[in-house]
Amino acid sequence: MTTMDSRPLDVTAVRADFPILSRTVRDGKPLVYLDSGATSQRPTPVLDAERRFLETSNAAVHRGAHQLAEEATDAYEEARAKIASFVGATPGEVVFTKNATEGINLVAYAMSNAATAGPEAERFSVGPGDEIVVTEMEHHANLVPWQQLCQRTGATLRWFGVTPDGRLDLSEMDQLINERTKVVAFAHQSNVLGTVNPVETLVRRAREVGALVVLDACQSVPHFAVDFAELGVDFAVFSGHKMLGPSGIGVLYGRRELLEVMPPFLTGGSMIELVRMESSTFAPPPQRFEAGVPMTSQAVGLGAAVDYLNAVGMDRVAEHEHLLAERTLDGLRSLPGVRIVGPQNTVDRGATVAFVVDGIHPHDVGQVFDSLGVAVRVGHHCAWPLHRACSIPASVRASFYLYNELSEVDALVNGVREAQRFFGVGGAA
Amino acid sequence: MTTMDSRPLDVTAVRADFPILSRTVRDGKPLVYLDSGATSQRPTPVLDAERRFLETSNAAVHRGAHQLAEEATDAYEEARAKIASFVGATPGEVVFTKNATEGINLVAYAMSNAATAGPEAERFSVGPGDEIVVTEMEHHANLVPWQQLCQRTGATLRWFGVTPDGRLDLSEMDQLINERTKVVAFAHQSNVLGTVNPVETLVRRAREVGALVVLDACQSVPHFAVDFAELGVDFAVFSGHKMLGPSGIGVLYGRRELLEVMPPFLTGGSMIELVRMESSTFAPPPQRFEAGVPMTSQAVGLGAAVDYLNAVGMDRVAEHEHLLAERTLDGLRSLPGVRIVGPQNTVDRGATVAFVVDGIHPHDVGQVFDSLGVAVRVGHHCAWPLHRACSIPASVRASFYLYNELSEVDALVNGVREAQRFFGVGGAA
Amino acid sequence: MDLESMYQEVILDHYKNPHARGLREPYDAESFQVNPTCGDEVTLRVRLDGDTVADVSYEGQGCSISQASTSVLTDLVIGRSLKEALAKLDAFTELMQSRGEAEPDEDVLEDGIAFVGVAKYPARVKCALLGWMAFKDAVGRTSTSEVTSP
Amino acid sequence: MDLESMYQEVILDHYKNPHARGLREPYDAESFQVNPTCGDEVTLRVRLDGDTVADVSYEGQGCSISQASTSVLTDLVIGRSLKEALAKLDAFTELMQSRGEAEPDEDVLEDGIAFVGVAKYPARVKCALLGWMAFKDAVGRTSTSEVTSP
Ligand SMILES: Cc1ncc(COP(=O)(O)O)c(C=O)c1O
Ligand SMILES: Cc1ncc(COP(=O)(O)O)c(C=O)c1O
Repeated sequence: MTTMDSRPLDVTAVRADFPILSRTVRDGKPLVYLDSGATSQRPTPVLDAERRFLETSNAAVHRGAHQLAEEATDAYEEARAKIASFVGATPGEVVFTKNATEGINLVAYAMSNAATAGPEAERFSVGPGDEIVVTEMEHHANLVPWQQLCQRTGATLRWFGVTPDGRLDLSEMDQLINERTKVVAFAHQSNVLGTVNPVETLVRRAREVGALVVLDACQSVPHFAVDFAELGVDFAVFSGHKMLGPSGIGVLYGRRELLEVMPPFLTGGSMIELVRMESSTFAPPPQRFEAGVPMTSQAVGLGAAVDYLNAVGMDRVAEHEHLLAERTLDGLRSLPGVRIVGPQNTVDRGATVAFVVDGIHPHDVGQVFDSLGVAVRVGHHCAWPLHRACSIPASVRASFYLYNELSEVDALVNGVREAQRFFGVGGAA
Repeated sequence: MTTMDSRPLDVTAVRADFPILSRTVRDGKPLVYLDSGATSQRPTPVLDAERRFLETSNAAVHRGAHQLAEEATDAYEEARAKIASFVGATPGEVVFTKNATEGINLVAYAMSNAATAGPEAERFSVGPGDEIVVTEMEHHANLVPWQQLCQRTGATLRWFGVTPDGRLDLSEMDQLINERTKVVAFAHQSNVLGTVNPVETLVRRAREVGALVVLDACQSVPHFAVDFAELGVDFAVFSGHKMLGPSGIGVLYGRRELLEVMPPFLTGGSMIELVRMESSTFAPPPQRFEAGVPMTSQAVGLGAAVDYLNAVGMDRVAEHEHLLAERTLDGLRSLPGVRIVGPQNTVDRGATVAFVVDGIHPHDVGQVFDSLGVAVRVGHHCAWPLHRACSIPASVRASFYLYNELSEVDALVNGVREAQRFFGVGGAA
Repeated sequence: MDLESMYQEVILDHYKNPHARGLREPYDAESFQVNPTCGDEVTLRVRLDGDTVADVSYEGQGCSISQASTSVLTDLVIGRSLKEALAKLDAFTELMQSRGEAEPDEDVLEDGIAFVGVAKYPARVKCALLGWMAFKDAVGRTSTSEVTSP
Repeated sequence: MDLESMYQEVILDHYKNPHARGLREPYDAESFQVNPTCGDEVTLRVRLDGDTVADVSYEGQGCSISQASTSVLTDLVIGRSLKEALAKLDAFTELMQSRGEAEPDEDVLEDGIAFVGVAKYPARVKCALLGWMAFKDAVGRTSTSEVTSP
């Protein structure tokens, strides 16, 4: 793949790094993978890095005094440093979790643990009268943990609605985020609508009332350059598997001074300072939040994924996806009987496009796609309340990544035509 | 590797499957890896299985309706079924976690969540007056989560002591486990002493008082045939990385009827039934306990590890380790100034041998080993209270596995001699 | 893959013209079932008359497969003895879990045999079973019935 | 690896015959530090006399490296100005984090330069710094001192 800075992304070269993309499905159809919003594929350098680690340096990290343990610890911590700098963080601000979902749960549980964790933890404590603010477009991962926190503590959940064109309805922001607000949690980019939310506006308001900001960056970090320090958020999460890295690893970012005083969540080995039968004290962050033998080779793999993305260049990735989004929106808009769910243009939106086809259930549309070798996702994409708000039971979602070709957009558009033809509904020419 | 049932384990053949074992360390010394208690190494078939999955069938599981998603879901669920049958469980009783530590935390948090989870969850609820019983030989992973549960709920932690020969002191079992006891949590095999604890006795007493039994099977499942149903425990945990499988995956076993009514822990995608902004309901087990995109390729890898162990035969593994333990105990006992921490013979004990050398701090002993290419662990091995109980600050631990040769025991014994020589202490001949 | 093997004519017919649709009174028990991955849902009512399934009525939203299979269900069970109906439930469930390997018995499943192609697609099996699960659940909730779990 | 590069004679001497060991009164501040991976611990007291480090006394258990480096620490800082002592703390910390690449200044670190071999072993760096971290912490706790964090 090219690393020359002025040239656009060389998709052919990129694709050559992804073995799975050259397979066929359903009786010899070339795979058109448009489900990267669910999980991305892995390039050979990532697979190789993990394997090399396992064949040469595998050991338990931060626990051994032999050469393998040293090498493993170095590899693990180097990966942390690399990943931290990828998102504008320091290594101590990067906690490895199993996925983004765990990261959000970590913060939510630390907040309920604050009730019994002593005076230092006071600023995390929530209870009756306190409010947690989310949005109606959240992935279940950034909704249910907050519902549960409210259930455990008696706090109240409130939320932003969504406008008809798929943006956050900020018209009542100042009422919604108020002096009682303890947390404002929202997606950087919606995994359904593709909408990129106005982080700056929300952070500014949250600061005014002293609320913590939790950013769900699952769909932003893989797709464009993100700097958490610059965004000014307090916490953020993302998952390795959506950014060319392994499954089983995610990241919780937390501002240093918050992690310093936040109570632990999972407890056990490697996160302690002193253990007695009666009680224990805990290590400083990030170790305090990494209990047990961690996902070592997966951290190494995620480090290699970051190297890969850096070599391609995140701006180039974003630019390529912009082209894909534009062509997809144009293509789908040209079809009668197709309704795009979310912003109709590419302003503040990524290359994730959800839509419905009049007269055909999304599951049936998806089946037609599948028969053509086009892998999309159908259903509510873990954003059921959003679908309810849009008055649709489900949708079809095509989500693109750096390895998708423009011609794959055409496969998508043709797939819709084929579905309309097969089910004999509107507009099939 | 051989699969003929009467022959002993063919170590040479096994070793050929582990690329890392042929590397050298510290200026060309052959690696003698005696730290499998911390983490095991991975054989090529496991690495290959994971890579094959990633290069051909990788997709988000339980979420897609395209061919890749189908294949990935099948691979993930087949792995679950395989792993379940390896430990005498049904697939629905196997919950994938990131490690054993998460599994124990899952149960401990589900128990504090029971307070606000409705009447069905009543049997998991704990509070002031209730007691949780652990042992002094627990790994921090099976101690700190229970301390924290007590801190959250006001319950009381109690524990079994350890006898001078490294066994559980059961003399006051009937007082310790009583009508107030809600949970009895203990290690199947100690990760320091090698002691195999009397599960049957403890389960019987726990049953009498209606307490739940949580078995930490981290050091048993990798080393001998274990059947949770037969043992009659309620919950059990183990980690993939200690049994030839990937890091980043562990298993929580729970009896079906308990998982059915246990409140969720981590919440988010894939574990829900219905989600509304106001509240949510949850899927049946095991999905209820697997929030977010799971460790898919790691499950496939762990499935391959189980295949590998089955092909070798767990009885053969146990027998081989028995020989290693015997030779280690004999060898160390033959040295003056060496004290074995734990049972002095191989009755109800595995091939994990901790010891101290008079006049040399364990860290310094470990350094000598390291210089000879022998990888052992030094410190408290995440069992600090046990070391305090034994009145030692730390110990050296050699932990063996199926790929260790008898000659590696000799390297260990020679290493002790070399340490005694270097530091000029007792018995150096 | 050829789409026709999944979407047999019979299935599309039931989808476009569902039988016995709509919620009716009176009824003995109701069940609400949902497919959490796609949001498909069905509300289904059962009325028993002694040992006979006197009526099954339903309302729901979902894909062609879930809608058609519920429509087929009503054809198969209304007017049958509970025992016969549960046997059909068993047969249909078994067919759907066969991964497309089964040879369905047309005498038992009638239009239901058209779903053999669906059974090849695990993600759609849940769709095909949605209404059937609701039927099973609703029957279980009627006080008169003695359900032997299929 | 040759063991002699880590366990230089100087280190073993300090280990076998530690200087200034034992806890003494009076003192201005005390610090307890522990290495959570291996359980090594040290309790260290500092007494300041104006701007001078009048005494450092300690008690602890641990490996040769942690014990020897604490003994070396007392040689280096007792009787020095606080400023000089903190400069030595900086120099020693830097040496230990150098991965064995640094060229330590014998004028500043004296016996401390013997630890250059230890710096190659990340797992032992914490051992070597244990007493020094206790010193830093204890100084920070004395009310008179103005510590510029190293
Ligand atoms: C007995 C025992 N329990 C629990 C654990 C924790 O396992 P993990 O760190 O994989 O969660 C270990 C290993 O570290 C162990 O040996
Ligand atoms: C916006 C968003 N948030 C959270 C998640 C949850 O990520 P994971 O399942 O990797 O924890 C996802 C993806 O599933 C997502 O798209």
